[in-house]
Amino acid sequence: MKKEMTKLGITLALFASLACASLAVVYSFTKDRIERQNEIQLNASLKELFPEATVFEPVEGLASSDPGVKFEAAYAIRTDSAPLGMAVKAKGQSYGGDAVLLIGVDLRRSIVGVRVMELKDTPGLGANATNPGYFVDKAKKLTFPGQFAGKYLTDPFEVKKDVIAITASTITSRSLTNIIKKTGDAIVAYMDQMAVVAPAAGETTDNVAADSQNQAGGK
Amino acid sequence: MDLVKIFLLALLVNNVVVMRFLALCSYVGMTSDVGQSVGMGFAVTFVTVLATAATWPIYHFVLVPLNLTFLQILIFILVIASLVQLVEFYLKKNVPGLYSAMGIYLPLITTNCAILAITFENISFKYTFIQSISYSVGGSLGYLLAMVLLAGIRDRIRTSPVPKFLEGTPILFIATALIGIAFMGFSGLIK
Amino acid sequence: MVTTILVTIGFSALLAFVIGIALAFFREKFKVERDPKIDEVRDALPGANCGGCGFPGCDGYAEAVATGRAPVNKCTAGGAATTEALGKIMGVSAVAEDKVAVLLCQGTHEKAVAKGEYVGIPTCRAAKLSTGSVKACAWGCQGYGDCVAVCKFDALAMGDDGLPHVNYDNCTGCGMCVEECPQKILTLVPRDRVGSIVLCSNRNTVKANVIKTCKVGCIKCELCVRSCPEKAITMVNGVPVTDYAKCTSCGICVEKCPTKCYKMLETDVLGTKKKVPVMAEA
Amino acid sequence: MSIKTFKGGAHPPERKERSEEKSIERVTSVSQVVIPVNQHFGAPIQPLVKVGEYVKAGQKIADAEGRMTVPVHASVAGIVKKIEPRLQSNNTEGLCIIIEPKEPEEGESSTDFMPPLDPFTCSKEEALARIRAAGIVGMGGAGFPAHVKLAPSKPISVVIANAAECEPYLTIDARTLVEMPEKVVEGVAMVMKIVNAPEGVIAIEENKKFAIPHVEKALEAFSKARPGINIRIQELKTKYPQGGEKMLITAITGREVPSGGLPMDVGCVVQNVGTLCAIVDAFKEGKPLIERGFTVTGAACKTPKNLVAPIGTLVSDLVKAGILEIDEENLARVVFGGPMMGVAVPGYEIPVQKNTSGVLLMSRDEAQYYTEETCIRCGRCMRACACRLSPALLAVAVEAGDYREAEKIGLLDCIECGTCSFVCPAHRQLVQKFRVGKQILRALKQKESQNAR
Amino acid sequence: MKKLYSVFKQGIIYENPLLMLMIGLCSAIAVTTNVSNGIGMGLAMTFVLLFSEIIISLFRKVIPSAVRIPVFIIVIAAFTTMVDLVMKAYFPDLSKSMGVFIPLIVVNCIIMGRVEAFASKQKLAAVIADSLGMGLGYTWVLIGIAAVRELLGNGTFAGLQVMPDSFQPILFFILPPGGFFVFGLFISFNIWLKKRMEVTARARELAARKEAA
Amino acid sequence: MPDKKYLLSSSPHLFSPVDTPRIMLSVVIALVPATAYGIYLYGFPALAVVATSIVSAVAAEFLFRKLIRQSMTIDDFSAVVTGLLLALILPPSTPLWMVALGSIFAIIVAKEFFGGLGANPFNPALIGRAFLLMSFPAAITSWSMPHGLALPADAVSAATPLNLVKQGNALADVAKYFGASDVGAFYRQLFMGYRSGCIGESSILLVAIGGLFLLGIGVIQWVVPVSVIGSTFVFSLLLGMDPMLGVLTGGIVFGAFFMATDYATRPLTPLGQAIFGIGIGLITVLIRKFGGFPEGVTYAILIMNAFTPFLNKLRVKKYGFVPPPKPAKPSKEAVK
Repeated sequence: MKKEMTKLGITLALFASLACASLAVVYSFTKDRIERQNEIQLNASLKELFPEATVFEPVEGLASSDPGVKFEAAYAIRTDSAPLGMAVKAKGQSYGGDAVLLIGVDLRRSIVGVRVMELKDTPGLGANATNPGYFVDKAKKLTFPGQFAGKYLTDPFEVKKDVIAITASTITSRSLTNIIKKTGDAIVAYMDQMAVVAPAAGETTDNVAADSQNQAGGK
Repeated sequence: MDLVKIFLLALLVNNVVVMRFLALCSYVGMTSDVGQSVGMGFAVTFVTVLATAATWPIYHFVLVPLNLTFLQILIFILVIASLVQLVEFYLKKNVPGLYSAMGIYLPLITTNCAILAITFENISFKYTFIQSISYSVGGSLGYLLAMVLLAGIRDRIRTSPVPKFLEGTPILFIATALIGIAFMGFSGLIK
Repeated sequence: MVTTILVTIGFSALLAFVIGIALAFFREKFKVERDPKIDEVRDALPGANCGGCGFPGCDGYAEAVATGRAPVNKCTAGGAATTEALGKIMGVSAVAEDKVAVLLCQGTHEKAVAKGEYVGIPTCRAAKLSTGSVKACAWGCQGYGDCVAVCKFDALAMGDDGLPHVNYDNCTGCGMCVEECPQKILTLVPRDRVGSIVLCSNRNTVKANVIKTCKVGCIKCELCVRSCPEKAITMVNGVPVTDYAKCTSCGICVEKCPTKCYKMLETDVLGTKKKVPVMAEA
Repeated sequence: MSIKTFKGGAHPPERKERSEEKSIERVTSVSQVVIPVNQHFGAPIQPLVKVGEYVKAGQKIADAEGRMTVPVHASVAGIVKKIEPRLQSNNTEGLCIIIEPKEPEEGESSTDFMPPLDPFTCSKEEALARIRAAGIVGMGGAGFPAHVKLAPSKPISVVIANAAECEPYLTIDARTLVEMPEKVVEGVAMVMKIVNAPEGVIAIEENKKFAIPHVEKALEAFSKARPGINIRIQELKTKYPQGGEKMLITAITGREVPSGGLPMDVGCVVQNVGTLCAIVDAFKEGKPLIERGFTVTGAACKTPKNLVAPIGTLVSDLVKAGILEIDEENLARVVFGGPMMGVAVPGYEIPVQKNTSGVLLMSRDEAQYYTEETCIRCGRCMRACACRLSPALLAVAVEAGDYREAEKIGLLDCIECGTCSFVCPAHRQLVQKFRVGKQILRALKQKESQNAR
Repeated sequence: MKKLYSVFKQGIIYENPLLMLMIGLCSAIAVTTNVSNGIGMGLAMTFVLLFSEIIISLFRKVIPSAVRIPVFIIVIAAFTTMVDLVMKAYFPDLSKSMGVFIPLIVVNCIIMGRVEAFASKQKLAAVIADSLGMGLGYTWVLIGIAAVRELLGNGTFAGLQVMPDSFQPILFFILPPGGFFVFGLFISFNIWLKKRMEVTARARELAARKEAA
Repeated sequence: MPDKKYLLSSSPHLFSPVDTPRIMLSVVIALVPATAYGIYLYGFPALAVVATSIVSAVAAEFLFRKLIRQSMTIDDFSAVVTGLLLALILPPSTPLWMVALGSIFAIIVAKEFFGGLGANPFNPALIGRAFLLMSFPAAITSWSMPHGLALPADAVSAATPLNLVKQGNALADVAKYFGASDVGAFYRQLFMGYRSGCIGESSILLVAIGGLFLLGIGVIQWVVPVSVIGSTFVFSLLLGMDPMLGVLTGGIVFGAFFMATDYATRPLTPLGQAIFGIGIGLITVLIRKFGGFPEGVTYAILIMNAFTPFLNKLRVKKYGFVPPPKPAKPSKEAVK
C-alpha cells in the first residue's frame, strides 16, 4: 500500500517537474516581453501622437481638477533637442465604466491627438469611440477621438456644439469630452507652471499669447 | 467596488453562460430536466466557492512569493480536480444523501470551464478574497440561473412542433440566443 | 533563470507528490464497494434504453442482472448476442428467444367496415376510448399507428391500407408495440416458428355480426378445427388457436378458411420460407 | 332568495326551447326491447334468463352478488328472443337480452312488481334493499348504484335534488319538475329519511324558473301532509357545469368535495330528479326501474319530445313507430346524453338505457368538428375549469407522456365536463386527451401496485 | 498511410469535435467574433492538442492508470501555459481579445477526450494524424462561424473591409446572442449533412449487399 | 347499421364560437386607434413602417412554413399581430429594410423556430425590437418630433422624455423641451399623445382604449396590465423617480396591455401573472434608473418571459385540494 502510494506520488512528481521545468524555460524567455508589453503599446501610441519624438520622459505633479478623472501617467515629450509637448494617460468615468484615454498636447496648447486605450461601452453606440471605421463627420472622415486633433483647449468643448457627438451616445460623448478637457487643462496648467513655451517662431507665438489670454479670461 | 455590485455583475450582466459562453457542455447536456439542472447548478456553485477559497490563497501566498505565477493554470486545474475528487470521495462515504443528489454531477464538474474561468478572473481582476468569493458565488449562481431558465424553456417546448431541422441541440442554442437577447437588458446595469 | 527553473521543479514536484499520495490515500480510505459486474453488464448491453426488458433503461437492467434479480435473456433489443455476452459475465447460459411482432388483424380500409367518421385525436388509444372502436369490429386494428410511434427500431410503418406493417428484418421483438396497442392485437411470435395462425381477433360469436363488419374476419365456422388432421386447432375465446406442438404446416386450415383469415406463418407472414412451389413463385 | 353558483364554467348555447314546452309523452308499445345486462357503474352481472323464456315486466332478468352490482329487470312482458352482444349507448359491445313483447296468457298479470313499502316507517336496511332490488342507478349519467350512494359511512347534512340540468338541449328534468313536482318532493323526503339528513334542497337553474311555482306548490302540499321536513328550493345561476355533483355542492353549501373523495365526505347526497322519481315508484308501487324519461331533440329531429319509454327501447323503433321523425338527410351526429358529456354513437339503432337522459340528433350545421390547432395558451380553459385545474398544462404533460406530472397537477381530478374543450379557441381535444391520460395513468398505477406487491 | 489519412479525415468531418461530438463549445462561440481570433484560437488549440497527444502517446506505457488523469492534466496545462505565454508576449492584441479562453484550453473537453480516448491507446503516427485532424476540424468550424459573424456583424473579413460601404453591420452577430444563434444554425446544418451522409452510406451498403447476393 | 356514417367524436360536441383568428383580429382592431394616431402624428414614414412590418411578417411566416412543409397558419392572423406590434414599438424614422429584417427575425427565429403560434417562449415582436436595437442601436434610438401628415423635408431628430431624464435633465426642463407650460400640462400632453417616441406608444389614451376594449371582450385579463402599470408606478416612487412620468412614457401602458399580455409568453395562472407583472415593473424601473437604456419595458418583458415556465407552476389550488400528502400515498406530492 505505502509503496504503491509512493510510486504514484513519484510518477506524478516526475511528470510535474518535467512539465514545469519546460514551462519555466518558456517563461524565462517570454517574461520580459510580457512585462514590457504595456510599455511597448504605450510607446507605440505616444509615437503615433508625436511621430518625431525620441524621448518620453515620465513626469509627475499634474493635478486633476476633477476627482473623477485620474492621471495614470504623464510624459514630457521631446526630440533629442527640443520639447514637443506632453501626453497623459488619463482614466475617468464613462458610460459603461472606466475609460482610459491617452491625450497629447503640444506646446501651442492644442490637442495633438487622442487615443482611446480602454473603453467599456455598448457596441454600436458608445463603443464607436474606438471604432476606426466610425465617423462622426462622414464628409471629413473624422472619428470621434479624431475630431479633437488640433483643437485648442480654450475652445468650449461642448458636446453638440463644437464637439460632434456619437449618434445616440450623448453620455459617452460627454464623459469622454470631459476627460479630454480636464486632462488638457491640467497639462496646460502644468506647462504654464513649468513655463514650457513653444519655440518663438512667427505666428505660433501669437496663438500662444491669445491662448493664455483666453485662459485667463476663462478662469 | 462593493460586494453586491460584484455579485450582480457576475450573476446578470456578465452571466457566465449567456454572455460569456462558459460551461456550455453541461449547459446543453444537463438541462433536460429542471430538477437536474438545479442539482448541477448547486453542485457547481459549491465547488466554485470552494475552489475560489482554495486557489486565491494559493496564488497570493504561495505563487506570488515564490515568483511562480506562470504556473497558475497548472496549479489551479490540479487543485480544482483534486478538490472535486476529494469532495466526491468524502460525500460518497460520509453524506450519502447529498452524494446521491449531487454526486452524479461531480465528475462533470472537473471540466466545467466556468469554475476555472472564475478562479482565473478573481486573480486577473485583482479582487480581494471577500470580493473573489462574492464574484464566484454570483458567477456560479448565474450559471445556475441560465441552466434553470433553459431547462424551463426546454420543458416548455417539449411538445412543440419545432421544425425538424432544429430539433435537438440546435434549438437549444437558438433559445439561448433569445435568452441572451433578453439578458442584454441588464447591460450597463452595473458600472 | 536557473533559479526559476529550480524553484519551479522543486515546488511542482513537491506538490504533485503530495497530490499523488493524497489521491491514492483517499481512494483507499473512501472506497465504496460497487460491484464491478454492474459496469461489465452495462457495457455489454446495447444502450438503446428501450425498456423492453421491463426495467428502467439499460442501467436499471444492468444492476438487476448483476445482482441476480433478473435473468440474462431479457434484453430483446440486443438479441442472442447480448444474452450470450451477459451469460458469460454472469456465468450462466441461457438463450433468448428471438421473437417478432405479428399483427392479428387483416381489416384494411377496404375489407373492414368503419363504424362512423371519427374526428377526434388521431391515435389508436384515443379513438378506441371515445368510439369503442373506429371499426364496426370491436377487436380490429384502429389504424392510427400507436405501435409505429413507439417502435424504436424502425420496424413498423403504417401502410396505405390502414394497417401497420412489420418489417421483420428490423423487428427485435422488444414488445413495445404489443404493450402499446390498445386493442392488444399485436403478439410476439418466435421468428423461426412454423405453422398456421389466424390473423383475426374478433371474438363476436355471432356469425352474422362478423360478416357484417369485416370481409376477412373469423366467422366462427370452425372449419379449421374440423379439418385439421392433427387436431391441433381449438377455439379459445371465440378465435381458433393452433397448437404448434401438433401443427405440421400441412396448410389444410389455410386452404379451408372461407374468409382467408388463416395464414401460414413461415410463408405468408414471416416469409422465412419460400412458399410450397404449387405455382411458380417470384 | 340569493342565486348561487360556483367559480369557473362557461355558457354554451342552451337550445332548450325546442322541447321545453313539450309535455312528457309515454311510449307504451314497442316492437322489441334490447336490455343491456350491465347498465351500472360497478362489477358486471350475469343474465338469469334463457332464450325462449317468458318474462313479465319488472321481472329480474340479470343479477349478481356484490356490493357494487345492481339487478336489471325486464321492461316489458314478452319472450326472450336472443342473448347476444350488441352495441350499447357507451359505444361498446355488451351482452344484451332481447325481449319481444307478448301479451300474457289470460288471467296472468303482465307485471311482476314488488309490494309497496313505506320508507318513512321501514328500517334503513329494508329501504336500501328495496332500492337495490328495484335496480336503481344514478339516472343523470354515470349510473352509480343508488343503494350504495344512500348508505354513506359519514353523517349527511344535506340532500340535494339535482334539477340543475346544465347540459344544453336537455329538458326532461325541467318537465319532470313541472309535471310531477310532488314526486320529486316526496323523493327528496324519502332520501332524507334514509340517510337521516335534516335538510333537503331542490336545486334549479335560473333558466328553468318557470318550474319553480309548480315545485313550490308541491312543497306546500307536502309540508301539510308531512310537517317538519325541511325542504327548500335553491335557484342557481345558469352556467355549465352547474349540475356536476361537485359544483352543485359547492354552489349550495360552499363546501368542496376533497380530491379523490365523495360527496358524503362533506355531508352531502346528490340525486338526480329522475332517480328520485324512480325511488318513489320503487317504494310506492314496488316498480323497479324499467322505464325512464329522456329528451329527444336536435336540429335533425323534426319532432323534439320529452318521452318516457321502457328501458331497452331502440330509438330506431320509435322512428319506425312514428313517434319520432328524423331528418335523415341532415342528420350528422347522434349523441346519447347531453351535448357536453354525451357519447357520439354510430347510429340510432341503440337502446335507451337507465342512464340515457337524452338523445341528440344533430344536424350538419350543429355537428361542428374541427381539427386541432396549436395551443395559443390563452388560458380560457383554466378560467373555465370548474375544478380549477390547468387544462392547458395538463394537456402538455399528457402529450409529453409525463403522467406523474399530470397526476400531480390534477389529472385524476378532472370531471371530464368538457368545458375546457368547449371554450378552447384552438379547438384542442382536451377532454379526450385527459380521458386517454387517465386510462394510461390508471394502468400505470395498477402495474406499479402489482410490482410493489 | 491510408489508415492515417482516414484517421485524419475523421476529425475534420465525421467526428468533428464541435459539430458532431459537441464538445469544446465554449471557446468556439466565445472567440469567434472575428476571423483572426478564430484562426488564433484554432492554432493554439491544435498546438496544445498535438503536443499533449504526442507526449501522452509516447509515455502511455509508463503512466500508471491510477494517476492517469492528473498526469494528463499536468501535460495539457503545461502546453496551455506555454501557448498563453507566447501569445501574451508576441500577439498581445489577440491574447487580449481572447482573454480567459486561452488558459481555458486546459479544460477543453476535446483535448481531454482525445487524450483519454485516443492518445493513451495509440501509436505516435496515428496520434499525430488524429490531433491534426481534430485540430483542423476545430479550426475550420471556428473560422466558418467567425466568418459569418464578422461578415454580417462588422462587414469585414479578418479585419479587411469586404462588404460595400453602404452595408450597415448587423451588430447582433458579433454580440453574444448572435454567437449562439449562428452556432445553432451551424449544428443544424451539420445534422442535416450527417443525415444525408448516413442515408447515402446506407444506400450504398444496401446496393453492395444486393450485388453480393 | 345504416350505410351512412355519422360523426364519431369525443364529448363535448358543442364548441364556443370564439376561435384563434377571431382573437387575433380583435387585437388588431384594438390597435387600430393607436396606429391611426401614430400615422397621423408621423405621416407617411410611419405608415410605411407599419405596412412593411406587417407584410414582411406575413410573408416570412408563409415562406417559412412552405419551406419546412408545415401546415399553413397564415389565416390565424397571428403574423399580422406580430408585425403590427413590432411596427408600433419602432421609431417612425426606422429605415424600412431594418423594419423588414426585424419583422422576419421576429417571426422566423422567435416564433417559427420554436414551433409556431403558442409555442414561442419569448414575445416575437419584442425579440424583433431587441434584435434591431442590438444590431442598429443608433437607428433604433433616433427619434423625431411629430410632424404631422406632411412629408417632412428632413425629420428633426429629438430625444424622448426618458432620454432627457436619463441625461439628468429636470422634469420641468423636459416639459419645456416638449413645449408644455408646466409639469401638469406635460402629463396631459403625454396622455394625449404629442411627444417623440415610437409610432404606437404616443397616445396613452388611445392605447388604453384599445387595451380596455380587449379587457372588455375578455381577450385579455386585468391581472397583467394592472400589475405592470401599478408596480412601475410604485417602484418609480420608491426609487425616487417621477412615477407619473414613469407610467406615461417609455411604452409602459402599451407594453402592459399588448406585449405583456401576449398569450404564449405570459404565465397562465393568476398568481404567476401577478408576479410576472410586478417583475416587469421592477426590472423596467431598475433598467431606467441604473441600466444602460432609457426605457426598459422591452427587456423587462423579455426577461420575465424567460421565467414564465416557472411562474406557471404557481397554480391555484385545484378543486377539493387536500393539503398534506397522505401518509398512505407517499408518492402523491403536494402541488405547489
